[in-house]
Amino acid sequence: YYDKLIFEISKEGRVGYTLPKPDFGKYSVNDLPEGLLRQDTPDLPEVSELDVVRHYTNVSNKNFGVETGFYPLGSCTMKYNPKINEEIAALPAFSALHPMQPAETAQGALKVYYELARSLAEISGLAEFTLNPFAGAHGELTGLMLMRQYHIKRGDMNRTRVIVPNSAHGTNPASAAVCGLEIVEVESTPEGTIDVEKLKPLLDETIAGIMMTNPNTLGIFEKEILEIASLVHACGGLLYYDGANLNPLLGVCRPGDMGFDIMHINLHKTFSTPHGGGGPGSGPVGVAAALTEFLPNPRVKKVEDRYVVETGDDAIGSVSGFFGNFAVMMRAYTYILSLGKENIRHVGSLATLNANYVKESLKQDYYLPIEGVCKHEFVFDGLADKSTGVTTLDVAKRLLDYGYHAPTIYFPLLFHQSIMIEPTETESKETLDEFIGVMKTVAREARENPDIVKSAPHSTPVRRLDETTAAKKPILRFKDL
Amino acid sequence: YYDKLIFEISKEGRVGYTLPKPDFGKYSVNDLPEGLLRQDTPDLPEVSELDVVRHYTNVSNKNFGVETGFYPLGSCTMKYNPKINEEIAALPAFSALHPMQPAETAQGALKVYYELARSLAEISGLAEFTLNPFAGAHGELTGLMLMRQYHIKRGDMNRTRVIVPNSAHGTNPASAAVCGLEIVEVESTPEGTIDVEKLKPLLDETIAGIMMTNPNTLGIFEKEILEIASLVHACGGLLYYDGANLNPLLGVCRPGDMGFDIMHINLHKTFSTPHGGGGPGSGPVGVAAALTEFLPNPRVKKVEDRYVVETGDDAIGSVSGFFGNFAVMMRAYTYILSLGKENIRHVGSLATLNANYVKESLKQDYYLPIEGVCKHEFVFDGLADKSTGVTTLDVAKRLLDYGYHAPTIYFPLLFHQSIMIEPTETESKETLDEFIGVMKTVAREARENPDIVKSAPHSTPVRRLDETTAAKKPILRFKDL
Amino acid sequence: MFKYFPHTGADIKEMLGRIGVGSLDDLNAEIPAEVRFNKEYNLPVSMSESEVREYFTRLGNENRSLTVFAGAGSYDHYAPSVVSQLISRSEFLTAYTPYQPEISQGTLQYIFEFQSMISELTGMESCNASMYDGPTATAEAMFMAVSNAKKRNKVLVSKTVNPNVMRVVKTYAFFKGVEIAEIEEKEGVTDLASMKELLSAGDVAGVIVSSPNCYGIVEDYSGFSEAVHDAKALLIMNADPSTLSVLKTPKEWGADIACGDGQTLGMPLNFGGPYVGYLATTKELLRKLPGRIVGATTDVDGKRAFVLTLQAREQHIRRQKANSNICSNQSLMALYVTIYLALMGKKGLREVNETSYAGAHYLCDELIKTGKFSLCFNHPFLKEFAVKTTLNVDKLYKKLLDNGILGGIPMKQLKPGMDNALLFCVTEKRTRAEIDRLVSLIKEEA
Amino acid sequence: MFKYFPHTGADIKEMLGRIGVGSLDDLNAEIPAEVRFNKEYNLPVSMSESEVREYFTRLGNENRSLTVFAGAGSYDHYAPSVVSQLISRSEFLTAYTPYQPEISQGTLQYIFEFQSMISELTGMESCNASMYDGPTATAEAMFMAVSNAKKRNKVLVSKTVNPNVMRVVKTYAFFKGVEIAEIEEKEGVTDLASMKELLSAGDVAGVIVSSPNCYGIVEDYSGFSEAVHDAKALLIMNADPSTLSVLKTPKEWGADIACGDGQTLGMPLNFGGPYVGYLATTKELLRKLPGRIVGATTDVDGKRAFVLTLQAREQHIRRQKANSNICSNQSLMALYVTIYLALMGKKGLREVNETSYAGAHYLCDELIKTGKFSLCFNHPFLKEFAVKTTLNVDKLYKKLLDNGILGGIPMKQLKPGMDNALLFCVTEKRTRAEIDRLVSLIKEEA
Repeated sequence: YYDKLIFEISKEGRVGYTLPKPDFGKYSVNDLPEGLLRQDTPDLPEVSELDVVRHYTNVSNKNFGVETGFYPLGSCTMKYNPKINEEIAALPAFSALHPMQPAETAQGALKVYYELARSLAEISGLAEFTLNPFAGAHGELTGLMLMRQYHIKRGDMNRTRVIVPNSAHGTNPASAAVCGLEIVEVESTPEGTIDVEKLKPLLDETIAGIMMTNPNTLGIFEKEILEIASLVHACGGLLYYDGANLNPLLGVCRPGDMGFDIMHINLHKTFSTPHGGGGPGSGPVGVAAALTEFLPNPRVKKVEDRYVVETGDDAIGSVSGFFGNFAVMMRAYTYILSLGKENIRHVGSLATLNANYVKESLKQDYYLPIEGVCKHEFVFDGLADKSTGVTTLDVAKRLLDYGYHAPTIYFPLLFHQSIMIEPTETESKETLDEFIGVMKTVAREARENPDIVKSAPHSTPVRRLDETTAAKKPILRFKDL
Repeated sequence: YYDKLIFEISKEGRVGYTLPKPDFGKYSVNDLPEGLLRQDTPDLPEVSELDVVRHYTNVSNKNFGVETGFYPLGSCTMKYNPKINEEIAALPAFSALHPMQPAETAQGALKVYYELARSLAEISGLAEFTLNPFAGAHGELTGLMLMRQYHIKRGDMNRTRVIVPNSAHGTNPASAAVCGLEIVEVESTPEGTIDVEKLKPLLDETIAGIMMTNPNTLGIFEKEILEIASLVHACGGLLYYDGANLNPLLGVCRPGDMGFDIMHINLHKTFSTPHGGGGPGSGPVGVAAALTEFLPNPRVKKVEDRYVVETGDDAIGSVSGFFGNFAVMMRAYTYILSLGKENIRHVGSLATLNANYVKESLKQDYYLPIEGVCKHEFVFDGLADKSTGVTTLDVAKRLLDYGYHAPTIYFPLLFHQSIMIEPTETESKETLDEFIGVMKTVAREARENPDIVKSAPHSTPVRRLDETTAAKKPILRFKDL
Repeated sequence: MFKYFPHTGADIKEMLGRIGVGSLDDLNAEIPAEVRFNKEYNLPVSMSESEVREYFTRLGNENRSLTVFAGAGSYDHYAPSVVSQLISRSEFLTAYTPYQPEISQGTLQYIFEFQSMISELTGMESCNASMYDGPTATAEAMFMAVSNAKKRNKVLVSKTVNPNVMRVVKTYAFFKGVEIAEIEEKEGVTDLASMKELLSAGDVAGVIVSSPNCYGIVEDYSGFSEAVHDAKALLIMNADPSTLSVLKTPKEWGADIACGDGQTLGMPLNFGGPYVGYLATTKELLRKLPGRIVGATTDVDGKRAFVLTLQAREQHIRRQKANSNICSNQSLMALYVTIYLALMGKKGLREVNETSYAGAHYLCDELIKTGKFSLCFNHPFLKEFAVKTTLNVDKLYKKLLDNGILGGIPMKQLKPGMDNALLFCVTEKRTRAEIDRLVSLIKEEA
Repeated sequence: MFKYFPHTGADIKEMLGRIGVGSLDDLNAEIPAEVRFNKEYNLPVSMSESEVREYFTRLGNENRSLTVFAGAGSYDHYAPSVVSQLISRSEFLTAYTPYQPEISQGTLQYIFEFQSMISELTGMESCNASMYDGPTATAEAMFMAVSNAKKRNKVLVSKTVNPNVMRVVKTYAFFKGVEIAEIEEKEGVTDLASMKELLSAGDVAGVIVSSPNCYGIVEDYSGFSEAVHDAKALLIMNADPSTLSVLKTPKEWGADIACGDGQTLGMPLNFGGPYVGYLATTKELLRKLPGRIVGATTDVDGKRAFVLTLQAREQHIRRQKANSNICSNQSLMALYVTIYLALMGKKGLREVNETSYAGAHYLCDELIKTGKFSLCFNHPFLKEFAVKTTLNVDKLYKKLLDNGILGGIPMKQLKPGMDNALLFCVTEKRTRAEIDRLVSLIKEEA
């Protein structure tokens, strides 16, 4: 077990770099006024190149990734991240471009931006996209800004409340708050979908809109979406679609066709770009025709056969320094071109097939609170056998011992022991069968040998952590260790 | 522990590729005469791209490499393989070149070949190099062909015997045999170097030359090299230098200056290209001025400012389809340019420093048969304490448990329990100190708890193997499992 | 099937059987027919891998590779080969946010190292796991100040802050209801008197300044923190972290929050992204810090380990009152920074600045020697500087582009009205020969 | 110090102290002064990493990227992105020969898979861990035949074998004292009668033929193995392994040894290398097989595992009588083949041949339609074919090059005397548009 920090292998005088020798004569940074100069030297590591390479190789081996094994993490769409995407994104003809170089010297890159935006518009049934937002939550924030801007520009200043289902992703209310919106929760039916009757009384002239995802966080399709849309629109509000759950809809239906006005897409979910341990992602935002003038700056447009960069006066402003996470877009567009229209149409159904297969295979062993066909993911409420004292956390940790990443746990909050599973379409029946087998084994262990589950994991690089002390006495840097 | 073969995850109908759709109409390979077509279908795997990626990722994790940890493998010069080398070698401007494209369309590549050859000539003190041989052993064979050709072209047809020290690398006699030469062994002194007095009587008009490495396989510098050279030359023979041990000489001395006429260099040792689990390597061969006309075809020459490809009539012929392992040359030349003349000169001394440091630190615990300063490597003859029953093999296997690759064992054959250690110059004192510590621990275990050493390794992906059955009942393919 | 779909016909049949539906289509039976998408997508047909390569190679040929003398927020520093090769290890690349710390120590450890390194550079005690980019990190810093101030929600921003940062800050502020007031600049630097006047109203939560500023000037912020703190506001400094190996740190200037973009720590230009924001603060403000934070702890066996910590802050427990909705970081780019700083170390990062400084000052002197250029403002700079010229700026810019050179950037693109100025940047990658060529091209116009 | 040398001044001092010498120089005290190299190497000074990149980028610009219609031993097949990215995992890339099987199961397992796949393609039971390239693998096959025959040391090689292979075989043969005789060709194929006549002397150890041959022709080897075996010789077939998913295998033709180059299994052109040779044979000849061989076994716990086996063959125990000095393989390139074949599978490799076949025949027909071309020999071909033309071959070749197209190769480069012929190759990567452009350029000359 490799347990060193890079600082712990540092030694004075060692170097890991080469730099060009300056060739400019007399200049020295010490000619700057003394008062502008740093007084001490930052304590950065001093290591050789091999030290660095071996260190981070060994550090990487303490991680689990999609290429290590199955990652059934609900709501995260951990599908395969194709290698060709990486190759294309690394092309120096794109990666060496300066964001301020004139459009006429970056036509290839601007075309990628433009064509990807057009492709997303086609897939989502919306009019136009900005690719500038950096992540899903950032897309949400941008989308809500667009929602507010729409009302503001119409002089409809009192619409500062946004409806969010109580099953919503945690970021939804946070995004609304950051955008200066007040949250109104709408309750779910016992089937987990929005209760239309409870929605109706909430709809008034203070409502900016509603944030939804469909299928919702339980993996259930909101069948009454058209009625919801017409109700919200009738009251003057807009519909925001949280694209975190877009994957099952590919080839099946389009948010725009359901009446959604604004949506974000997580390129790192539906469009196969890697999650990178938490980022960089990319959260393009699409809007219906009535909102296109509000999209953030800069924007990429096509004028005849050329691509240009524009700014719009009615734009919400800017949400990013430049064009967003461009290299992530390169990957997503590679994915779309690789699949093409004839394969993209299968993504949704196959993701749904995999989810239902796992659900049906495990519902004797784990408690399924909502019956019926799910979409790309579903939720168990812990073990079916409630007598064992084994919690969802225990099950999750035990799965690590068997070489799986754990599903999402304790979300959605609707159930106490939520286990949310999303297999994605890139996993084979064999992988699912093995996972199902292990889930059943864990359920049996919970009955027969609960201690081994409760004290799991046993074979991971480290075991359960003391999170309380970490939060009580935070140590956030090497110096404080 | 991942134990599947790719064939074991195959399933009929699954695919892992995309290919362009043909657009040529009526043609089908089945139009070939029936008698030319294969009757069955080869049983290749049918797997998805993710299957492939996950499979080989998991397979890779059963391996140990230089970037995993310390690799003190004597005679193999397992130095750091710089990342920039890989980046440069992958440049499409080089990797997409067809070997038969005209020289005027491949000037950049030919320049790399030419400049690398010139650099090697400078470093070795010889006149000219061919880079065509694919590996060290291949270079040896090529070098011996050059030796024979030299005599043949002089009409000196009886020189068919070559002298090899009894401490030589195993390939030396094999290469000689394949080149149609008869081997004459010359004995070593107790200090492990060639016994000049025993050499003298062997030198007659049947001698084509002598194959040596200096420092020799014990890491000892052959101090009498100038006398040996003059004796061999006086009898009409040539001196062949086995470049496997070139590393300690960088910045210290040059084979050409010692009187060697022919040598090979292992680019994957001295010049930092990766070993790749056994290849591809590269084994350039250099010669003194009198032998340049015999170098194999094709040859790369500079004519004014242009690079041309030539063939020579007196050449030994061809030892490769094209220019050898060109992509390996790209790496080696990157290494030379990165170091530059001011750093290359330190390689040898630092490699020697590391070897002597380990040797001096361990000679109480392991039996050092030859005292004194070594060069880049040295040999222990097993544990100092001969009473434990713990063999060199046991020590080697126990090191695996501690996260090290084992040293070379049971070579050279001069000692019964040889442990041959070569740290290389890219390892830090800390790494050496940790290794020294573990070697001492193993020596202590051998005394105090020999069984744990004798039954090692314990923590590796698999443990000691049944090699006897493997050889007796060979199973060489999946079908025979 | 397709290479990314492992389903054989037999698989699908068997799986549908277990589910108890007849066809793939039946899996979507509950979706109203009115919203079913029954058409073909208007998208290209599938390209095989070699066609994809061909396509992007062709597109790449429509971009021009330029020698970069431009900065303005994106800097052409050296990006080591080691970094890109290590971050492509799938254990880093294809992992999710480290929710399961037992199998995510790789990610957690490097974030801990990242936080430590940013702390060293900024002088701050507390640093988070990274932000999207410099501009959004600055906007988040603004929210921290407002949250800290409770009732006051005005934030001052110096006019010398990079306009790209300014735009994002203003956008965020507008929707959250934060009031922005701009501090005047005087001769290219923030006007202390203007700031003091704005502060005097007593309604200011925070003040944002930058180092180096949008002209490349290394401003002297003496007296700033005292004035800001006297007004019970926080000082936020957007600083280029690469320069902090030589320049006075935000901590030394008395800032409460340091933020900025880590792109200068060896990241490719990437046409603007991904980059990485950083956000660091004092011990006191730790619990105001948004985003992910990694802390050290131990496991049940007492082994040192790392974990996401301080998650119980407002965006989680009081999410409807959240000051930030950020729920991921720019993790892989933080790894980029970490490996870069490990390689460069104490000595290398200083050398980067030494060489950039020398190159920039050499270029500046050569330009001035032509007699057609002068510095816009007479203040010290490091690697970037703005010059006025008597030459036609547009023609010059175009001429350099035609010769494969990007920059200086016409200053009017950043600061409308500055029609006769160019912003040049010289990093350690620019050679003497490249600079001399630039100068000689300019001389042709002079 | 330098980035690849971790020695600090303090380290060196301390280490010298333990060794008991005063200076680094003293470590070389035993080396005679006459041979000490006390000068500076006549080499360039150290380039920093960004200078190295710059240098090779500039050199790369002196190469021309061409659309490849050339084969002749190197084929421009599709090389999947997965392969190059997986082989760059350092656990594969930086490992040595798997001498310590307990920590080398990665290498050993993929070689076992490689052997299994080559066995499937060739039909042979025994395959080694790979050779340097196709030509040297063929030379090693020749030595196997001679060794097997004991006293006879003549080997016949068909004149239709690729001259690059022929040259290496002859070089190896000359120095080892093996006599080579060439079998005449007749209308582009090996003349059975000529072979029989040469065999009749009773002194032949082996016969080497190829498929497809140097003109791209798929020869009909009916009757060959019978004749060769009647003469107690071995039949060696150099076969392009990519074609073996559709063409009759060496085993089906009755060959005793199959050999060739694996470059066609998705390897980049690499300016000629590294490629990978393969060598496979019957069960009976297994112990004559040179090079590394991996076999399956179990460990002490009964786990399945793989190991280098049959090492106790002549080059180890009777090394002075060795028939081969090969002591490594082309391991990483064998991994390349293995991953390629895993991706392509049963169906993909056939598709490669279907598409190449269609493209090649389409091109051939279009050329013939111009009225200026005809096939050199009227025999079936797969992806490569030789045509005679009434046009000026050199001018045509040059014109195509000027238009970014390589090939067809002037046949005289391979077969002196064939002045008016070109050898074209079409792989699955060549599009209809590319072929049509080639044809239209040629039509301009016609």
